[in-house]
Amino acid sequence: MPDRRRLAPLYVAAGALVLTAVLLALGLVLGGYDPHAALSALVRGAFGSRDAFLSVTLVRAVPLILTGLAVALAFRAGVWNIGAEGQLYAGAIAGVWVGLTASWLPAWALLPAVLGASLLAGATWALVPAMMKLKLGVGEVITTILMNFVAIHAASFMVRGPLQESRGVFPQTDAVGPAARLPLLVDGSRLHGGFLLAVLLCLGLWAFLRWSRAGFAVRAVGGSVEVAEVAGRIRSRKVVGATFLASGALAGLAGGVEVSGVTFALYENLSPGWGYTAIAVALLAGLNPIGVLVTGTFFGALQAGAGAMQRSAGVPAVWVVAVEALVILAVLGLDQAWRRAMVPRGSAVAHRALPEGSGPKTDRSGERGPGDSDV
Amino acid sequence: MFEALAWVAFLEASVRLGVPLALAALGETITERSGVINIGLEGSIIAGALGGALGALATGSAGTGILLGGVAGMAVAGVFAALAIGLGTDQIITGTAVTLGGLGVTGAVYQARFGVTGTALSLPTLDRWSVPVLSDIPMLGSPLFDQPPTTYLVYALGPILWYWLFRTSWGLELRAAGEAPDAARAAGVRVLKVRAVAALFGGLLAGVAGAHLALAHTGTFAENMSAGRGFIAIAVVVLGRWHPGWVVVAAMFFGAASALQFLLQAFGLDVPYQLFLALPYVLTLAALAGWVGRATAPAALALPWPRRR
Amino acid sequence: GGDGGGSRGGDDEFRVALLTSGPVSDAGWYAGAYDGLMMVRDSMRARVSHQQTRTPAEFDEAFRAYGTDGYDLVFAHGFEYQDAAERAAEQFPDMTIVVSGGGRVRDNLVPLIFRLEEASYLAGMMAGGMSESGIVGMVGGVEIPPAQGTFRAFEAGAWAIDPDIEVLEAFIGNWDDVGAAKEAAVAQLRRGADVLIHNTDAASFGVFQAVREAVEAGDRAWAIGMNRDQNNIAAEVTLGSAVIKIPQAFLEAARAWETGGLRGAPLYPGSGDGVIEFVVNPAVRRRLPPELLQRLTTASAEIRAGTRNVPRVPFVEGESVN
Amino acid sequence: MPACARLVGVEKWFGSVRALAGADLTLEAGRIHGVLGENGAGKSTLLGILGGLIAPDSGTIEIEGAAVRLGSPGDAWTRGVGLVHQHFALVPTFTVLENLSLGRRGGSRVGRLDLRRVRERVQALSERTGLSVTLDAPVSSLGVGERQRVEILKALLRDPKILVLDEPTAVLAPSEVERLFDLLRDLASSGTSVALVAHKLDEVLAVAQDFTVLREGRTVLKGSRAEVDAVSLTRAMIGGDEGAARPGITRKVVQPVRTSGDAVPSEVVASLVDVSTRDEAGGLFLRGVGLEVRRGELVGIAGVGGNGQRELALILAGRRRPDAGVAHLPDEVAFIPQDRIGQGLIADFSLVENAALTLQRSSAFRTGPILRWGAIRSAARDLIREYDVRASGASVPARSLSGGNQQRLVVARELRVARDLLVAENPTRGLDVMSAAFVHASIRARVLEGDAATRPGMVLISTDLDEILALATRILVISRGRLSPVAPDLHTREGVGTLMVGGSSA
Ligand SMILES: Nc1ncnc2c1ncn2[C@@H]1O[C@H](COP(=O)(O)OP(=O)(O)OP(=O)(O)O)[C@@H](O)[C@H]1O
Ligand SMILES: Nc1ncnc2c1ncn2[C@@H]1O[C@H](COP(=O)(O)OP(=O)(O)OP(=O)(O)O)[C@@H](O)[C@H]1O
Ligand SMILES: [Mg+2]
Ligand SMILES: [Mg+2]
Repeated sequence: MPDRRRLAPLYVAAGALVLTAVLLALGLVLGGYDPHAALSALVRGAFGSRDAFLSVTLVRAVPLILTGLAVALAFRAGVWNIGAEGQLYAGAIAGVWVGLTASWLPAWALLPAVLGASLLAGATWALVPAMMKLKLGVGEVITTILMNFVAIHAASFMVRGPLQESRGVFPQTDAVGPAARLPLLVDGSRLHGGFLLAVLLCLGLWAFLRWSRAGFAVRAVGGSVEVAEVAGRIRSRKVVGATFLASGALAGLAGGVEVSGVTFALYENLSPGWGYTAIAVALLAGLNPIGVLVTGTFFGALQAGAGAMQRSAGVPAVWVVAVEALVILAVLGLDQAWRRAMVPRGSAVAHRALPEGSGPKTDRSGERGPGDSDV
Repeated sequence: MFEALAWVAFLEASVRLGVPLALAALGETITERSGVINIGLEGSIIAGALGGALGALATGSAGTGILLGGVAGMAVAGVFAALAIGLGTDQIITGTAVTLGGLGVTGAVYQARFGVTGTALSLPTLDRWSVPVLSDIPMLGSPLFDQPPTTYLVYALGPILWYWLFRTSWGLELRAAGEAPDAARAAGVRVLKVRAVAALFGGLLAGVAGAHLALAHTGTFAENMSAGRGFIAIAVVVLGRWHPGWVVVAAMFFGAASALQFLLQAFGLDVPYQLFLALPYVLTLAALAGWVGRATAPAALALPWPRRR
Repeated sequence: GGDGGGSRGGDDEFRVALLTSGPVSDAGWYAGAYDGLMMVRDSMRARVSHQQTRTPAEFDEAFRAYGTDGYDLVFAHGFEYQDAAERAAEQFPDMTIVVSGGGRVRDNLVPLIFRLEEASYLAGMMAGGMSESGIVGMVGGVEIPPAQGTFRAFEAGAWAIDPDIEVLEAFIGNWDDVGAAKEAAVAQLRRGADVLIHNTDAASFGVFQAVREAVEAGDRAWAIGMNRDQNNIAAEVTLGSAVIKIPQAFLEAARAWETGGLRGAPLYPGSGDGVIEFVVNPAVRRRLPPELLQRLTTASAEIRAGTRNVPRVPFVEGESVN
Repeated sequence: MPACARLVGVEKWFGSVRALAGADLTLEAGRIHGVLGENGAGKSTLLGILGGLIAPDSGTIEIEGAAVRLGSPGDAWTRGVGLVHQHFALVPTFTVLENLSLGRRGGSRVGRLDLRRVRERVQALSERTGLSVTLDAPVSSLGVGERQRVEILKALLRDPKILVLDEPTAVLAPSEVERLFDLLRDLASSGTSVALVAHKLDEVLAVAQDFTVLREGRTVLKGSRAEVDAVSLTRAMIGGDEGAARPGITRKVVQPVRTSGDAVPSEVVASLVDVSTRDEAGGLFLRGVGLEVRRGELVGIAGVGGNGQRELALILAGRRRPDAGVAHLPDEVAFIPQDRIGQGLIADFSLVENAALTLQRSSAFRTGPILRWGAIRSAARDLIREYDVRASGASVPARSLSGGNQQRLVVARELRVARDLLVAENPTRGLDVMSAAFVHASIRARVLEGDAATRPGMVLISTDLDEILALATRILVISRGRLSPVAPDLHTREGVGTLMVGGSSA
């Protein structure tokens, strides 16, 4: 299963962008589109204005960051949770449900109740594969994927059945009231409090993994269950179970934040597959929560730019999907190629230049933080 | 009489829905046995569907279309293999990206060829072959033995791949690459080559599965017509415990669960249809809980190799 | 800038946008909208833009982008846009939003309700008249109000011919899975249905294929097309198509905008406007009983005259139904 | 005699670690060549290069006079080089027979797998060499000794002209070692060239005719049996003055040996009462084992491998519950496992983090739920310095250390936290002489010396009889899952050895 990855160095990212741009321009020319218009729309759509950045890029980044965190946390413990998508839907369903039915709560309590419900629902959705893993030994990769399909159909059932809007016409719920909505962070933009929450969670999770004993246990179990148990006296099943649920809760929160910050109601197709993109977000971030903030924003920008590319350069949506794939593959490929170039078979010359006994490049003992692994 | 008809209808539908899954899952079984999980299967399936459609249109022959579909699926798997096996990138994320890319690129090619607003494409379809004696068996005959040739490909591949995996030196090397690549290499197995071949083979069969959808099942191509079958095929591999024989059975089981959903709707059960749609997934989960138990995946599955230092 | 409909924003250019939540390559519902956009571009020299959105979150974003860019008219081609459209209509009073199948009205927010039921009703009559088994079937993609609306009308039409006819209904859960559409159709055929109508958009081919194969196998079966004129897909087995001329409806809406007539009230294009039509397949016309065709013609005239009631789903808030 | 294989000026870098810095090795036909060196000297790397497993950065390889490039193990085999790995290269889920069939060149590679033919060949070979294995058992169910035999058979099956064995004796019982050496002498006399790595000098001296000593990736000594002796070899390995300057070794090795049972019985820190365990098939592993460990005593458990040692160790370490009987264990058990990477260290974790694995258990290294990384890091640095763990920094991942240094880290860490009970299973397996002596001295210092109230009790489970005799204050023998005490007057090689191979206890 995936190895931990360090944050790709800047020039890998830059190289990947250049490579993608070149390949994309080639493709666009072949498809008969204007590459210059398309690429500049891509950039402008993501970063072209304050509003583009705040209201589009960052708003799109929020669910990616939250699900990315969910995936990163799980993968850190060696739990291959591919089910963020389903957990997100579960969280969205629960969030809307509470937002609509618990409106008798005092205003200050409603929003926390909504988000709390989405956390809980995400964790509950993760409970099934977690139990199957721990009690029955069924691998979670498949069960979480299956749970995704079930959740999507469950949402589709909810908006036609128990939670359908009061008029009973459209397959959607009523909108939750203002007290159940996340406040806007910047007036006049669409940027909502969910972004702040996501940033805080990134920092929190980073600190948790880096500083806390429980976070260390998570990493140790991810490193080797056997060693964690023998040397660390860590109860790995507990750690795995708790991490699985926490990961589900984070993904569920992504759903809750989306409905209370952006859509205010539950719809079908709430997510375009954020839970899957989250895997790329997490892995390209080297499973580092701070990195997730960066890669999540990057993918948010990419999707924002892609929308603008459709609108102002007339590039069809299918191209946009292809672009996303291309970027991921280019980053992955270059990252890996770069690693290989750094540690080549015939690297003797480069290394011989080092004075005898001098520390190797990987030795960062002096400047690294506590725990000195790339938390 | 009526019940018998329903039963035959159910069996037929199960086989029809199971065959593309079985094809893709058999290929993925070989890929996973070599230690590689290719989540990009969906990309190979949709590419196979488009490749098959274009091939059949160009040559007027559905058979050629199936072959070209296989080649298209293999090409997509080739991109996956170049990155995930050649460069050693993470398999899950590479596969996810390849799925996206497959869906995007087929869409773009389709629109380039048939116009932005698409067309209701009518393709030549594979003829059914009726197996002489077998197709006359009451109840079972026509559902199982009066089918397009791709169905018989599944029947044949089950035992052939079983033999190949467990009774040949190639199979032994392939499984060794998936269980303990270091040991396999020490024994002289060219692990990367074996894995690349296995991934390409998986892509080939996924491509054939897609071409079957277009040329044997529906007679048309539509964007996204693979509709998640790649992911289902991966679940089918687990359900079939990485064993070609059981994988075919598991694919048919999933086909049956889907068929049930349409039959129940046709018989007018007044239950929300989303519950029917979720049925195959819930049944698969139940089956995994009940029967797969601790059946273990190939030990080196999804681990990049050689290990990065 | 002007005050809503009727005046072109910023410069003198007429800017029109289209939002779809599915691919316009579906040769159906979305393709029709795209053709409409192209027609508006060509006939009114408008500058046009299209975005395919995937999620509700993108709806707001797209409206905002068009609002900020000074677009005059946005066609949001699906009921799912209505909540976001309402927010955008408030925020951008100079932009007029037309929501296909939408439910809410404002000055610059106009639901565009296609009376496809009128044609589906005729399709139902055709089905009821042609069925020998007494069973007809409907295969839907996703269970959304427009699909329900057409199915209810189809039922009513069939029952108008034969009150005992049994009507099957199935949904496949998406708009793309041709294989699933085919299996749903096969299941209904097996169940005894001999006339099938669909509302599955891009996946509809599966329904035609199922009917074609049944006929090739010696059974008696017919298909009826929907949204577009699909009589050519499987000409030998298709009775007719319930057609929406989306491009024409769009063009008329755009013209109405130009004259300031597109404000504060829903549009209900129907068979009276020539936007909705049940097109009998000319290839099979001579095989159809003349008296059935006669009944269809009469019913069509009654519907247009408003003397025959066709069931409707009440899309628009406050709308009363029959 | 012509050189059968010659490696000249071989260099190899692993990242920024230079494993080989221009090493030479010349193997001659019909002779046994001992390759010696401390842990991490580069022996496995050099032999891995000859076996086609590792690609050198520079240097030349000649086989029978011709310069060759060995791109893969397959290449090496076609040139007649058979490599027996230090870390077993077997597929655990395959049967022994399947492992032996894997990747075999010749007729049956493509197409049908002719297991019957392989079976016949293996049986013939087993008979000829005296190496017996159960062909139909999965390798995962085998003990290390049998795995080693499988590895040797795997190499012999291909009729190598050059047979390379990397530490084959580390897991064999003394009698098995003897049998292996007989086999090697046979092979040599029929013209095969043999290269052998072993850490026990007396073993190598007993069987080898030529010698090469590696130190820090360089060949520092070559010679035939007549030209070298134990002293010159040891000096070459350690590197004369340089070795003496190394802190950990000289200081501790000269510590006085042996204390013996105190008069006053100290407190019992752990006890097993009538403990039994079962394997999956329901057969008994441990049968009614009883054991009491007191503070400050060092209980040695001797036995031929595969007699239940692993289960006993797991129970004492608190990793496995007995199926019957009771185990009374203290809260804190320090455990030095036999399998360093599998059970002792997390390969991807840095040295500091690996140290933290046990340190975090102690409240001194945390404030509430927060780990005190500052304290942990300085404690880890102290351990690394004190136990002379040779690494290019405290932040490098454990996987980059040589086996010996990995073992030092585990020992250092566990001794640091051993308060009540310390359990060790073959703690010096695969260690060079100096490292082994160092580990022994460290254990002795912690368990047998100093303030009686703070010393832990220790259970030392070892297949190395010399190790038990050198350290234990009390000895028990484990045989077929039963523990039997050895009377103090039988604390000799012969006395314990007889009991080990199944003689009745006194
Ligand atoms: N795969 C590897 N990655 C990084 N460093 C390595 C690797 N293999 C060996 N080394 C380093 O190369 C050096 C030589 O290792 P090698 O295994 O050849 O030693 P050795 O003489 O066999 O030691 P031992 O007696 O412990 O087996 C050591 O410093 C070791 O840490
Ligand atoms: N070449 C050989 N042929 C036949 N018997 C042998 C051979 N070598 C060892 N034996 C004997 O076979 C018996 C079982 O050995 P086995 O290999 O199962 O134990 P082991 O490998 O030492 O166990 P473990 O790995 O758990 O320590 C022992 O008594 C051993 O002495
Ligand atoms: Mg070694
Ligand atoms: Mg070693």
